Amino acid sequence: MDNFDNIALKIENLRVYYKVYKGVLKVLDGINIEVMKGERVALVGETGCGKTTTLKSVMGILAKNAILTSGKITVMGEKILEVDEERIFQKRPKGVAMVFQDPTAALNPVFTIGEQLDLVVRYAAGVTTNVKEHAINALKLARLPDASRIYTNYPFQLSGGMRQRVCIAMALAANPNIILADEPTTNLDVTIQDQVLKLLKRLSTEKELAMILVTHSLGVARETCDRIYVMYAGTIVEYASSEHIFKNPLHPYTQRLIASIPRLTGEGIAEGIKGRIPDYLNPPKGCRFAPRCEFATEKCFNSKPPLYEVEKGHFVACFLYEKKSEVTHPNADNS
Amino acid sequence: KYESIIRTTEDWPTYIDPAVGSDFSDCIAIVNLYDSLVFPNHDGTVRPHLATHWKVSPDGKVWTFYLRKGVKFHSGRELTAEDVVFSTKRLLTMGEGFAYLFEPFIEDVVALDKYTVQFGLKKPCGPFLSMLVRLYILDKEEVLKHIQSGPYGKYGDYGRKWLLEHDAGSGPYMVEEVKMEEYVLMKKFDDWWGGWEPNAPEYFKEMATADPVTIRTLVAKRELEITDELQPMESYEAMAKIPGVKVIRFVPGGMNLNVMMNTKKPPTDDVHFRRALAYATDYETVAKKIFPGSLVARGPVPQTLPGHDPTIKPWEFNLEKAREELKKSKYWGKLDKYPVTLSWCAEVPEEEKIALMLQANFAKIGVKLEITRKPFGSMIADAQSIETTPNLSLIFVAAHYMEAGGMLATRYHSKSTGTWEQCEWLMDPEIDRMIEDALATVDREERFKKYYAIQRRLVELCPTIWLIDRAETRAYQAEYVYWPVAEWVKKGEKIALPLGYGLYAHDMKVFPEKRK
Amino acid sequence: MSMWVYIIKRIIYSIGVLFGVSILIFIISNIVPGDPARIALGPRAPDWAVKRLRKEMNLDKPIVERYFLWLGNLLKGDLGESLRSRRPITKDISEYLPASLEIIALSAFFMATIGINLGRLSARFSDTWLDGVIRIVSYIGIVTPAFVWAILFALIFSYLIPIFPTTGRISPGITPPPRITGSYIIDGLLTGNFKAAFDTLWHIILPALALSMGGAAQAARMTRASMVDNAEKDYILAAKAYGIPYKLIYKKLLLKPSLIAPISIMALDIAALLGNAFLVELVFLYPGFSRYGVEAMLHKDLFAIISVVLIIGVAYTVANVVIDIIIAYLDPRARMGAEQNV
Amino acid sequence: MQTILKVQNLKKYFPTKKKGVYVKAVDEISFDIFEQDVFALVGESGSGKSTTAYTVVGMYEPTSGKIFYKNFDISYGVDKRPLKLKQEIQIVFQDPGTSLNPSKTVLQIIGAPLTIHKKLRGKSLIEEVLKLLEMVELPSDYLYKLPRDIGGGEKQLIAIARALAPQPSFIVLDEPTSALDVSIQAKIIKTLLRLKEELKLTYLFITHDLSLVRNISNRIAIMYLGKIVEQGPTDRIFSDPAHPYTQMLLSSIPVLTKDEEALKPKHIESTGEIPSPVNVPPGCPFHTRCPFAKQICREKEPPYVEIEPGRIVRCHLFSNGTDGSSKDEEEVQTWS
Amino acid sequence: MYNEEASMVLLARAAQRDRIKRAWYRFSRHKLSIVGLIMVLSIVFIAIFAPYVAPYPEHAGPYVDFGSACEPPSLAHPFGTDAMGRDILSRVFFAFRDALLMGIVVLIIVVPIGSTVGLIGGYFEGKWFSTLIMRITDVFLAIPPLVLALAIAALLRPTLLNSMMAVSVSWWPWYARLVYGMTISLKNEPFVKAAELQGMNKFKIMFSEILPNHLGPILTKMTLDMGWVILTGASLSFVGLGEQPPTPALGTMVSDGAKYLPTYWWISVFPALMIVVIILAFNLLGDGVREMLTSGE
Ligand SMILES: Nc1ncnc2c1ncn2[C@@H]1O[C@H](COP(=O)(O)OP(=O)(O)OP(=O)(O)O)[C@@H](O)[C@H]1O
Ligand SMILES: Nc1ncnc2c1ncn2[C@@H]1O[C@H](COP(=O)(O)OP(=O)(O)OP(=O)(O)O)[C@@H](O)[C@H]1O
Ligand SMILES: [Mg+2]
Ligand SMILES: [Mg+2]
Repeated sequence: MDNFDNIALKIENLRVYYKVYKGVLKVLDGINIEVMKGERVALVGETGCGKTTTLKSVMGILAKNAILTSGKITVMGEKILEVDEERIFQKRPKGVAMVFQDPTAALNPVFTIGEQLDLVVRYAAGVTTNVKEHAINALKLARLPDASRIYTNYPFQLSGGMRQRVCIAMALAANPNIILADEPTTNLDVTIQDQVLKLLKRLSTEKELAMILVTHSLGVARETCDRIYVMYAGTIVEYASSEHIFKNPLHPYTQRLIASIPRLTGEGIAEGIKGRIPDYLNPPKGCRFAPRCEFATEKCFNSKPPLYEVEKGHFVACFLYEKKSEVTHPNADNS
Repeated sequence: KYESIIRTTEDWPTYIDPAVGSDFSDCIAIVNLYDSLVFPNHDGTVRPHLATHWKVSPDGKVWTFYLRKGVKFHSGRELTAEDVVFSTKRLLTMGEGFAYLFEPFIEDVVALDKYTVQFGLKKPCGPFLSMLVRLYILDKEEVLKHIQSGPYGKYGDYGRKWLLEHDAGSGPYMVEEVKMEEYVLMKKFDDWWGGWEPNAPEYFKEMATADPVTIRTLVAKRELEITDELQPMESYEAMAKIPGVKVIRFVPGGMNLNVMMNTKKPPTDDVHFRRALAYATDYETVAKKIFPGSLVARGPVPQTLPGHDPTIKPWEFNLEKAREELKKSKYWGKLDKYPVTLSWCAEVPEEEKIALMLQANFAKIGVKLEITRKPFGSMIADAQSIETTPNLSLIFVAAHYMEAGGMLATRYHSKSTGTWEQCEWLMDPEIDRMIEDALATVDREERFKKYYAIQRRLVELCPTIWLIDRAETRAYQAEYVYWPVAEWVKKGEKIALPLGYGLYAHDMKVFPEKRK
Repeated sequence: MSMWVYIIKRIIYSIGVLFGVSILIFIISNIVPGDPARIALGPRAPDWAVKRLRKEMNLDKPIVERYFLWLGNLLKGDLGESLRSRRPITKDISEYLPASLEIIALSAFFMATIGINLGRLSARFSDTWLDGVIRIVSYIGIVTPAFVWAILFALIFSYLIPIFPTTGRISPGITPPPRITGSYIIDGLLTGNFKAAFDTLWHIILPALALSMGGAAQAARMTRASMVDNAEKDYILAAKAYGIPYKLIYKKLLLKPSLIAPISIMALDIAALLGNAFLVELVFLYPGFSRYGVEAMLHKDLFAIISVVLIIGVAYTVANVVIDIIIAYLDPRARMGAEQNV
Repeated sequence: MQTILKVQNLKKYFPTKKKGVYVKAVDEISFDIFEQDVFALVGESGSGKSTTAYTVVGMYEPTSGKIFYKNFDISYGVDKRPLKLKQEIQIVFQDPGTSLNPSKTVLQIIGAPLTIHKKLRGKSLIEEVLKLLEMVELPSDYLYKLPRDIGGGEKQLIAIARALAPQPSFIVLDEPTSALDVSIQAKIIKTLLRLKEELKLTYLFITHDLSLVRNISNRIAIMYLGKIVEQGPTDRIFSDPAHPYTQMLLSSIPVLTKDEEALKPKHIESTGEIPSPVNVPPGCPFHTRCPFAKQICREKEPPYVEIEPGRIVRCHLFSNGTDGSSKDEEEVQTWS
Repeated sequence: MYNEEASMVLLARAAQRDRIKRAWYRFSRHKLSIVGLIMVLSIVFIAIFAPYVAPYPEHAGPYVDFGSACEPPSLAHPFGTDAMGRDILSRVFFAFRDALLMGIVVLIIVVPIGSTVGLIGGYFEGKWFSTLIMRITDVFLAIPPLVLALAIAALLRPTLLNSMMAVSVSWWPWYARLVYGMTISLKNEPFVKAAELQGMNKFKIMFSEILPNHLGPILTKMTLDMGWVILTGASLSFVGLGEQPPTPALGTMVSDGAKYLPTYWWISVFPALMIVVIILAFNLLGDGVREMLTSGE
């Protein structure tokens, strides 16, 4: 694919399990994601498919019961995670900031915005002089009106949209190259969501920030990002540029998902997808979507489909496209 | 500064006002702070004190006392007949404390001159001298200075509030500090009229008692010279092992332990039933094991008290006889319908052993005993009516003055029903008459004969199981404290001292240099 | 500002509750059998003296009238006279209460320092052996009644290894400082009598420790629980992701929001000590308020009982207000919430 | 077409801690719902949609104004409504997690209205519940499950089954799918539309998802800060949004295709924050965010203007600068 | 039809079994909960069969033997003997009876009363009678349970029944407040609103819709409280307000034995340890119950 130097973030074969009392939830099943410098990538999928887990793995803040079984993550050419047989190498990525899904939960309720921002400026950006100025600048960058007042406010004194922008400001204050935004607009109203998304888009363009935008809304993904990864039950089932995905969705899951979304054009609503997402305790051996897939063959139940490049830059993990394309090994472009 | 000190413990509260206090702990303080006209000897007789001599009219109704001259109050004023009159009237008007001793007798009191005071009695009173030990003389002017508003007319509160924490006495010690619930600290009164011997304690401190562990620790640390008498036996045994500490036991003649039987409440309203219980009581165990050193009681009056009938025959522990008596009672055959209730006093933990022992023994003759542990306050409340008075009450009673008559009157005269001192509700007109008659007899010998008759009659009626004449057990620092009581015990002398006089600090000595 | 309005409202409301408490306890203590006047005067006092005292105590009046008479006196600062000590109850209380407050203040200190630090340690090293040890220790702390601790401490630290005094408030040889506040420690420090202050402190260490064990253990567990809970919150994850040092996170960012629950509970625990400390005070023969209260109850000391219960009610009220203030300090939502919502 | 529900000048204010200050959750709104309609109430969070719904079903008593159900005055709380009415009007709540009693089995949950309204017990109750489960396409072994063992979408289906149980004719659906994934939403919407046809139901459908509304409703009312700013037939509103707020909403919808993109009004961008309903700005409540705001918008409340038949807008842009306050009421009268 | 019905019953049973199994799983996840359960069961067992398991059952009744007083722990008397020569172990076993009885009776009185008050107060919040009963509750809450119990017990006669009454009087408000708080937070939940809108009667809503959801916290509080009620009972008997001798009570045994410290330490230390054991047992059980009811899958 593209030049190695241009890769901001690369996630390879990431497997994350959670240990719970019933057993082990095999959540992430070999995720591969690549983000170029300055590129905006969307990670789309329904609730519980593992989007947040993916981002947390990058940040090194997985829950205590998480088990990393394989994977390698590189940020700006620097290896920050590698799992091999004996040990897990992990370190905090530099220049990566994360914006959490719920802005209310992501802000410490008992400290002022200023106190929290200052810490970020000090420790994440490493700035020790004019800390407050930096912090206020970040707030201004995030288009918060009256930044110096907000600096002294507590989170609960702000509206949801403002809080989300504060979170963005905090991410900016860390001087990142990469922003991981985890459903940053789910809790916001439509018109406010629009504002926040436009802000993110503008910032990433202006500051050449690479960005992973996690969302469950394909619409949001399309309007904000260059490329889209579609995730289903801990696997990437398809990825391509935004245009391609909607013009030519390949994976049966992607197709059904897109069909489920009500359109402004008003052509009615499709049936949805029958069945349920798989149980992570005993996920299907083969393709995780197979039990719900109308095209599933025996093969689908037995082996995992690799990613097929059907068009240039359009990959899909489905045996339906076995013939139509050459197999791309997940790690092929690593060398 | 505090080196020369005697510290002792006793149950709180301690009222140091002689017109209010009358308990053991009150008396300990009062006898040291105040003087009385006559003073008790340890054989039960009295000797001149503030009064150098006295006269009694032939009908026994007029008593004239001649006061010692030059006696000084702690304020420096001289004690005169006026003060005696004032103190007597104050006591009688307030009606608390020892007033009950004098109220039935004293008609009026007048100062004939500065040093002569005369009591006019309503009726002759044989043991008047013994009683007078309990008439303590206050400094009239000092009291009047500290009067606050109160119910006693021009005397306001009669100085009562002030006297809770101060004294107005002439006794060998004076109040230094009163700390509620904690202690009364007294300092030697150097100008005391009786003079001082060397090594008399500079300070005397009466402290509130504590749990046994604490007491033991205090003794071990030499922070307590004489313990109270309320500790469990095991505790005394442990203290006896501390070097330099001695445990002494003596029967002070003033106190006996009774199982008072409510004679108006079934089933103890039946004399045979009562006798059965008296036979089912193991006196020896109480005297030997539970209150070691005590004497098995011989009738209603403690044996060491003047006026006790030495010929009287006590009950014995005999279950056979108990069953026989039980058969004679009207409750025979329906015993299970009449459980017997017993209250014992929570403040005296040893009583529980007696209660449990009675329970075990009564069970052997088929009587079911239900025992209740009660704070003394509740027992007092219960004693106020026949209904609330339990069948049996386990109570110590102390003589208020050193003669059988006092004990008999407070224990068995109808007038004392409704108080904890008579949970028997005997209300026997004959006994009442006999007691009144004896008390009015001025001649000592004649009076004592009448006492004997009453005691014999009481044994017949069996209103009470007289358990023991109680030995007082105290541990003290024999190494550096001289304590007359301990000396008498050593010599095997009989001790009949009114409450409190055993701890008369004036006669003690302390050698701080020997304390280690 | 609005926070103070809120607190004042709380206080006014609490006064209402205290009225209720006084009525409740007045009724309870007045309908019981036994004549307090008779108990007070002793058995041998003549009837006329008892009657006079009944009259003095207004016992001859109907209960409603008695209540209002009592209330009137209360408003004048007169709690009545104790039947046992024969003194004005205000005077008794002014002696016992400071003594108790000294102990309680020290236990509060122990509770807070031991409890919160153990909890913090436990959370910081959660699921390690240290956490396990602290867990077990705090369990034992919680389930062991204070009087059992008291007996054990007395046995060990003043009997077997006599390093602490057994009983009382101050050593016999030491003159207590002149009364200013009633607290020997404070008065001692104020008047330069450091010896007395130190000796008093020495006396209250064991009882205060015994009293604080349960609360400290409870606080440790609650602190741990809320810290472990909050450690999974996004804002802590974010702080970790931003590379803020763990030490700072645990000491500041995580601790502050986690203290609200343990501190509220602790404040109530501490207020409860005023009433519940009697067994410990009994063991250490400490002239405390709680013991005074129990003695009053056992001796049916009418007005003393009412006063004691009322003061404990006041302590509760104060504790609640203090909780509000502390929480307002810790939690800006409570501090400024009212302004914001309107 | 028969009017099944008529709301007239409905007001619902909630008192705040401060005396005399109210949350004007619903402020003088009027609309009609016709039989077998899907009437959509759209607006952002806090605009008063749920309050309207709750007042209609009787959870709140109106502060003022009237509600008629089939010409029957029901402008009062649930306590004063006859049992029959409680059977006729049902509601499905937004959050499937909280609308089912966590300690009851599905049988008990769906069975409750049946025992109350139909006095069913025992076997007949079970049969009826099974029938309802079938209606929402859930298997019969759900009967004894507890809500916590059931996924979100299925919970909502159970809530729908409960609403259907007493055979109502009017159902209020308060954001029934906003907590769910799109694929599940599709299924539930399908079911709802099918049932509407089968059982001849009328829906008051509350949502903030305009794309969804586009596909299911025939009439829409758009709320902003307690007021209806625009209402009319669905097609018309989408093809030609009149009120600036409607335009802003439409332009904020993230869409999937170019075709949809084309439907979005381009000339308006979302700015500013939604004010709190306690401090409703004077004049037109939207003026703080409106790109077309004029002086009058800051001073005077705009009147209701019927710009087309059945299409009402509350905006000065359409009132031709006339004084709104008096006309305001007239408009409502004539319209209703 | 018959078959269908039968299969329904089976279904229901299976569902029930599944629920119990899962609850047990969650409960047993922590070994300490099981330890607690075993301890509680042993205590209950010992209490019930005290006359058979106690080595000297007669020592719990009217019995004295001053000859063998204060014997240190030995094989014959594992906990030693007291000042009356009675076997302490036997007396401890019998003391479990009153302790449990105290706990159970108090909770049986307190929980329904407290819950009902709390339910009414919470559900009708804002109505005058709700305000009234909750204010009354506040009044009781302003006094710590031990103090209130002590005041009442001191004023009544010292019997087990009276001390149970005294503890109950001071304990119900805590349940009232717990249930009140929970009811307030639940009463606006959509599922309650749904029941109201269906026209369910208020009584039924309170007791059958709302109350079952409180059972978890109530049950947890009950198991935890069991220990504290017993402790309060012990504290009352410590100051002599409670069951009367010779019936053994743990508190009395500790306070009486304290006099013999440190020489005859076993007289008070073993009963004190037993108090700790009981509270520990119920706390461990309570934690397990809480775990079972609150933790997710
Ligand atoms: N700490 C944990 N322990 C056990 N399971 C977990 C844990 N964290 C997440 N999971 C499970 O892992 C799966 C993926 O979770 P994740 O939060 O990554 O999903 P998501 O795609 O972000 O979903 P959403 O859209 O709801 O945020 C879910 O089934 C979730 O229940
Ligand atoms: N019971 C109540 N007491 C006080 N204020 C209330 C109450 N219910 C609603 N409100 C307020 O009224 C306003 C409208 O609320 P409502 O729930 O009707 O909005 P909504 O449009 O349904 O919002 P959402 O999309 O978030 O559900 C909000 O500001 C809300 O805070
Ligand atoms: Mg997520
Ligand atoms: Mg709503």
